[in-house]
Amino acid sequence: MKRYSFLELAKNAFSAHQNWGRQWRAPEPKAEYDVVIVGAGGHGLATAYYLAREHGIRNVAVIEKGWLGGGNTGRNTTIVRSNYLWEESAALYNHAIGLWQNLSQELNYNVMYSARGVMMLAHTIHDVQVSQRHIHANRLAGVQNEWLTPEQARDYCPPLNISKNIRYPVMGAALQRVGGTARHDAVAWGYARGADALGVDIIQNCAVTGIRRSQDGSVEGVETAKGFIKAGKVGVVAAGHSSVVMEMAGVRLPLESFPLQALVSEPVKPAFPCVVMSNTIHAYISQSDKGELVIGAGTDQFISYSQTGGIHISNHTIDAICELFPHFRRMRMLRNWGGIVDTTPDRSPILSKTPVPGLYVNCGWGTGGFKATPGSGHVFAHTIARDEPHPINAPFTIDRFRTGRLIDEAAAAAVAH
Amino acid sequence: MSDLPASDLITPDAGEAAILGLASVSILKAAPLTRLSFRAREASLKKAGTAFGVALPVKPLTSTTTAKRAALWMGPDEWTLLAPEEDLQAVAVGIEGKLDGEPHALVDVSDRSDAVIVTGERAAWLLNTGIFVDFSLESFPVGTVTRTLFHKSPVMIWRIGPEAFVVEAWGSFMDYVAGLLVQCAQELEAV
Amino acid sequence: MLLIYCPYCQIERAEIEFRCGGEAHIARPSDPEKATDDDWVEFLYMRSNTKGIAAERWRHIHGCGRFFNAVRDTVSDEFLKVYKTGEAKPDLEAIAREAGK
Amino acid sequence: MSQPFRTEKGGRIDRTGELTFTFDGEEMHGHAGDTLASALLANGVHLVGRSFKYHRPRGILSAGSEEPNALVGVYRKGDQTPNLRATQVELYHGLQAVSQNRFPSLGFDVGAVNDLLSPLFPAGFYYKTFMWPKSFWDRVYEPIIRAAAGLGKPPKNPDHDTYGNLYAHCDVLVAGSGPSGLAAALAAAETGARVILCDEQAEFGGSLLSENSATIDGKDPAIWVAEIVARLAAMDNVTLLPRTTAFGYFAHNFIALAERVTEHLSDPDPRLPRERLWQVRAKEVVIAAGAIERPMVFPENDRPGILLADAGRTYLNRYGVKVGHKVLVATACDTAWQAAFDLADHGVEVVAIADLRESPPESLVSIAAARGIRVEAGCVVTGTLGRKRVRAALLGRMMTSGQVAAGGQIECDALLMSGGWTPTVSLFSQSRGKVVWEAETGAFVPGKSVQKERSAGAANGLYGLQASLTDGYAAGEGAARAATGKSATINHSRTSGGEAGTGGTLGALPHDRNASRVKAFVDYQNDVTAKDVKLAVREGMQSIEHIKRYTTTGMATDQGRLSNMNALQIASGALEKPLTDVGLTTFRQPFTPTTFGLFAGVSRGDFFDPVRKTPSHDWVVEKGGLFEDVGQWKRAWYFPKNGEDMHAAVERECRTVRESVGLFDASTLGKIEVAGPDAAEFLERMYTNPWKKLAPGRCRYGLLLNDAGFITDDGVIGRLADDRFHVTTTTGGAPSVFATMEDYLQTEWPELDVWITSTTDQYAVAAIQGPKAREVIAPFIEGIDLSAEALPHMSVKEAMFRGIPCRLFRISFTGELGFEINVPRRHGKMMWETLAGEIEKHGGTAYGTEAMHVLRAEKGYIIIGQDTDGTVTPQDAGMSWAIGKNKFDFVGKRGLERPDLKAENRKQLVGLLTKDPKIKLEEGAQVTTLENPATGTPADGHVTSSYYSPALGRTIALAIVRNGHALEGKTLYVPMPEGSIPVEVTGTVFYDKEGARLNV
Repeated sequence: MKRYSFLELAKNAFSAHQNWGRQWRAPEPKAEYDVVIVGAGGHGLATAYYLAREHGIRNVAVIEKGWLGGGNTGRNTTIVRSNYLWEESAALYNHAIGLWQNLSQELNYNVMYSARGVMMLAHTIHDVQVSQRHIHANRLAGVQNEWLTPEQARDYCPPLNISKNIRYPVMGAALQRVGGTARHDAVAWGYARGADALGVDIIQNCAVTGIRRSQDGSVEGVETAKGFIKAGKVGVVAAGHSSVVMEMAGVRLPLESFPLQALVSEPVKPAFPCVVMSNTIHAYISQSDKGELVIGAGTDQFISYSQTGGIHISNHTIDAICELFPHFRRMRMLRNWGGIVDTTPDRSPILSKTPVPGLYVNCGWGTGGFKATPGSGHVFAHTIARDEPHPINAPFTIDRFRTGRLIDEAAAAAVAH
Repeated sequence: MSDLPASDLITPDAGEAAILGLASVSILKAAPLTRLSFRAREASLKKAGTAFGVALPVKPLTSTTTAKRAALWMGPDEWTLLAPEEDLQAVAVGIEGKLDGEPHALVDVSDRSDAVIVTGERAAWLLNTGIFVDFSLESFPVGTVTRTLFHKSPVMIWRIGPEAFVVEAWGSFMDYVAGLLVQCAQELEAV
Repeated sequence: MLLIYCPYCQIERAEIEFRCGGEAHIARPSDPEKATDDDWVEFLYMRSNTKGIAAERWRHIHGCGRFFNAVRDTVSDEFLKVYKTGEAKPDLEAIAREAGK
Repeated sequence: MSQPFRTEKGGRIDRTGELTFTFDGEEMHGHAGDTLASALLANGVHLVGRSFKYHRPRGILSAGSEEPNALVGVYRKGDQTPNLRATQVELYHGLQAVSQNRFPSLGFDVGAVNDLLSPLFPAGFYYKTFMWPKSFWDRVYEPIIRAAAGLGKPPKNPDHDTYGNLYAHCDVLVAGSGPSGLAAALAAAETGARVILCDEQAEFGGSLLSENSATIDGKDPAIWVAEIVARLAAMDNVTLLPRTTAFGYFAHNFIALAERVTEHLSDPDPRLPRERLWQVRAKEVVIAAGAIERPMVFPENDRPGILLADAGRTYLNRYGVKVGHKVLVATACDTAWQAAFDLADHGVEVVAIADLRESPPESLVSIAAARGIRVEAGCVVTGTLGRKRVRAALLGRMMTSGQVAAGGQIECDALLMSGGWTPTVSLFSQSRGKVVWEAETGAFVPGKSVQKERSAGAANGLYGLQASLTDGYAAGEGAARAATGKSATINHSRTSGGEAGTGGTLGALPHDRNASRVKAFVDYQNDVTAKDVKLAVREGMQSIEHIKRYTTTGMATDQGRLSNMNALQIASGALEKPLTDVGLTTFRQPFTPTTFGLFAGVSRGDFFDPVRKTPSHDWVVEKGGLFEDVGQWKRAWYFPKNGEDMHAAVERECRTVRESVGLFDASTLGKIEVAGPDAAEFLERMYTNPWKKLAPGRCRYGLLLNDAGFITDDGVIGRLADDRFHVTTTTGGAPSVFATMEDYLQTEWPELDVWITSTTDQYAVAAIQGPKAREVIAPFIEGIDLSAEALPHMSVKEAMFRGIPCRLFRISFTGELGFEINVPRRHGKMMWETLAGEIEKHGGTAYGTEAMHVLRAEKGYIIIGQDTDGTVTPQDAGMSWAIGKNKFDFVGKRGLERPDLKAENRKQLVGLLTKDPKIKLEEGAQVTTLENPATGTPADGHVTSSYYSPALGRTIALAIVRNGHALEGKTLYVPMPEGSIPVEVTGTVFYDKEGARLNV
């Protein structure tokens, strides 16, 4: 792999950039691999990268139905944070934060991880209680998170309207300074380039059509548009399509796939310094390096694989954004798109072995998978390589839904009184 | 108010000033009313209608009225029964007596909702600023009644004339509904 | 915003009047004593999450208030059939064939 | 003369008066009917902005909404809007516009240094550098990149304008009012179908407004337009919406339109909304969005003064503006020739027509000859000169080898170009339709319809006036028939002239320049060149989506309408794959950038979400009480008196309740009337508790779980009669409890003869709590005996309150003697004021939710959502007593039997007392067994409620603690940044453990 640097860029300028090599190959699949990863999104590519790099398993293929990074990796609002409530979650996302810090250098690819801070607003007394609980729990777990008064929140994010006269005034905020954003495409491309350089075959435009199991029930390989590919271990990292792929192996999952929308404004000069989220009035927003306000909307209420959503969902998000940032009301939406988010009942992911020997699944990230990309790939690679979970992902089993040992990030925000 | 149907039931609240009074649309607060939610299975409908004084409609989204009674179809086993304010006890006792022993539920919801009367040539337009229902007379003839949403508030709409609608909302939502109707009508005054 | 036919109101209305109730025909085990943990997780959480033709529950919450079932193609979001609660689960494969899916 | 490039006559502008406007502070003049772009051009201004990345000077390119360069900021009465297309901004008197993305000025922009350094900034350069030192990315590099990026400046002040909304239904929606759109609208309208016709422009007519070389029914096209529009306007079944963009095509034929209501007015009535969102459900849609012209990709194709040929013609014919005095027309197709002819006819010197084709049609060549226009066939533009305005073009001769030979330089002050036409398939694509490649015209055209829509005219790949009209009539008739079953016969207009042209080119044009030195732009706004696209392919980007994301081509504000086809062709060449194998990007809504305010609509301030108030609201305001938001409700929070702070007010309220009496508004609690013969059976199945043996007139606390076994709600339930219960729920939980009950009732137990009715808003509820509660209510209650014997704790009776029927509950959420009176809502105010007056006599007080929380915590009563969080079982909460032991089933029963819910070591609700009675724990603080746990030690629980208790004269807390029930009397710790706080685990009831105060 030719290393990237400013010097290299300058050198190539003299040759009119004619000599840059491919960032990854376009190989034909081999007949057999040690591990096949289904899905070349950020998580799948990261899994392949860490399999090769940390576990020396280089005979790996990543099979992708479309183009790499084209699913939720390329459609999300790129927020990175780890201030989750339960210690299991905080450990997982914080593991990712640790990897984010050095990811550009590790991959020699600028993923533009920008720790500009993620601020989560509280609008009611109940919100304040929930935020404080997160902050205390995070402190004990070693996860950075702090409380801001409304004035401190406004100082951190000057466009924020902290007037007491709005419908749901801002009563404070939880700020995670190491939270921020990263460039989503670069994450997929950086991992793809890194994995490819370590010998991983990334096979795009090749749908998996079946998972073949042997007499004893264990995995033998995958049927694909390009024929059967043998592999003793198969890791499914198919996001919104996880249920569809796992059904090929007869494994049922507690998942529902919903359309999730996001949108960007036209680009403007720097107007927004951080990431702001409000769970109560349903909005999150940041500004990209290009100048677009990047806004996450909600999910539609029904299962859909259409990758589009209803306008009432974005209306609802934009009215919240305009209420919190009233001078953005005259700005304009440039582009609105949808992804398919696979959602579990407890809003925590599944990173687990399955009842089928040799079959592993990484799914259920709901609306929040991007932030976990490096950590998820890292522990999932461990799970596949050792056939046992890394301590960090050990709680994220499928079986927790049977036993009731949920990691319920949704319930923790429940409101009533 | 000349285009209101001849019904003593829905009348503007005499003590209240008009909420809105434009040439093209006006909004008046309706006077209090007896409202009963009636739930029962099909077998009991006839009796209930007899006791109430007007047959309960079985065709979806329709209403039946007499001068002092109205029965509004709300769902396949749900009707809202309207009567003058002072008839609450009489109506309740009448129906309960007639249906003694037959499964049903009769609940006084007279005070759950407030109603306004929206009339005028732009009445349907005004409702469409917040309601996603086709109010053309072909799709929504006089007498049609439905629950729906007005912006973010549940409402009930009952068309009592070609250009006259009763808009009901739960009491705690009425400030929102009436306030928004007035705000949305503002542009009709613009030059 | 979908357009949904309510079989009770017998009219099409905008999706905002409705709440989706998830996959249809998942019966709650009638005898809790006899239900195993596996039965219960199936009832509570396990979902087909079908890509294609699927039956789901809707409630006309801001209309007549009734629950009903609908068959929808989750790829195109097209509704192929709507029926009342209590009616048997239709033959989804036949519906798919008929719709040319 | 103030408008040196204005023609003598012609155009659709109103020459009777002048409008004054400013651009970058300079005063200029134009006419009504102008756009800002046409007015600027009339004043000879081409340079209007700087490009995104290289800050190159840029001029007006187009005359439509696809404009990539002429993005300006417009100021109006303190409101500022960035990034408006000058081609869409209608001129009004006093318009103030500024250019963007330049510093310090448009003429001299320091950012232009980027252009010189551009060899260092190829596509994707930022992925390859800015990584060292590590800490520099967000501190140094990123801020510099961010400051350089972006287009206009964001608005600085809150928006003063309002935005409207209208839901509409129609049989046929026609988007676009060019020849095919007008024909479709007319054909559909004549059947009686309800038709909505919208067009993004101020005037209907589309291309017909600048067409002067053809006639329709022997008339000037613009006159024909006026007649058709007048006919449509006279029909009741037609809604005409000019200045209205169909920007989104959603599922089930839902179309979103953006109507610009006041933006074109100099001084709009403030009661008018600035814009209106139309949310339309159309039975059928006709997409008549036309086609747009494609730029040619040659070196330096971006200089001010270089425009699309059809734009040049539009400015001339529609706006009476000449784009220059010496114009070069470069083309690969026939249509641009007409622009040259029209210009020549207005006395503009057309220096040459350079046609890429070896043999352009003879008919055109002879017309050019007749006008004395030099024609260069087989000729390509290989570069341009001039910085802020084009001053000359380099021509090249196409050789049979495919090479290009230098063909000299030609002076010009404007260059019109045409690479051919691209049908506007954005809406079709949004409708989820797939386009198909039509080799004959070299364009993607709409394929099979997925929704109920049809494209017509140029949007359908059909060119030529007659063809467009015919297609439009057919589309309109077909749509009306499909929507309504009705049809009508109308006369179809006949055209003369306006035939479809031939020709067109895709991709980068060949040239004889040093490829590494020149820039030929594909995406103007994002500064993407042909080289960038090739570089992306070289680096392994194979999918068009990768190329788009890597180079950002097609990601500008026109969503690639101008650039996609050229980029695709260049990628196709580089990949050595057919164009159709490279893939297509998807068009997203909105079609053109759409104001956020439009989406937000009326949802602002108090209308952001309904503000639900109780009948005591005005009284609370009057008394200076504060409110808290609980769900949509405003609940009285506390009532400070005489400058009290919250702590003092709450302490006083609590003391007063315990010592004499307090008045509390409980109206917001959810209320559900459960009625029918199976009412008790239904509650038996819903709630954990047994109900069948509860006597009428008595109440019981009910606990509601979900089927997973976790607590979701609670409330007191009173039995009014054998077949009637009055159920209360939490305030926030009311809607979901009702929905859950309906779900089980309708879908699991439809055989039960029971119905539920929400009565939350039917009753206003006043809670009177405290030793003197009975004395307070006694004067007003008629018809029942209030004594402890006749009305014990946990009972309910129907009574009269000052002549009004009420439901009187004897219940308590404070641990004191308490009553809750339910009266019909309209009497709530009277009840509240009566009682508020009465408690004064007894030294009582009104109290709010904060005091209520303290009082209930002293008694260990839980608050759902605060002391529980969706992971707590009844056993965890110490409420096993609430579970009916002999019940066959209830919601949650089986869930509770699951392994983890029965496991040891669950977290359980306990009381905590700090060793130091003055320290109040923070709610949410963690609880540990270790005094100084190392970072990363899992917590053993957390504090759920924590208050200063006036009754105990010390602080108290509730907490969820692992194995808490077994730890009573043990010491635990609450680690805080300042140090660990030791606490003792206690029971959850702190005050009046025997409950003596309740039963008086």
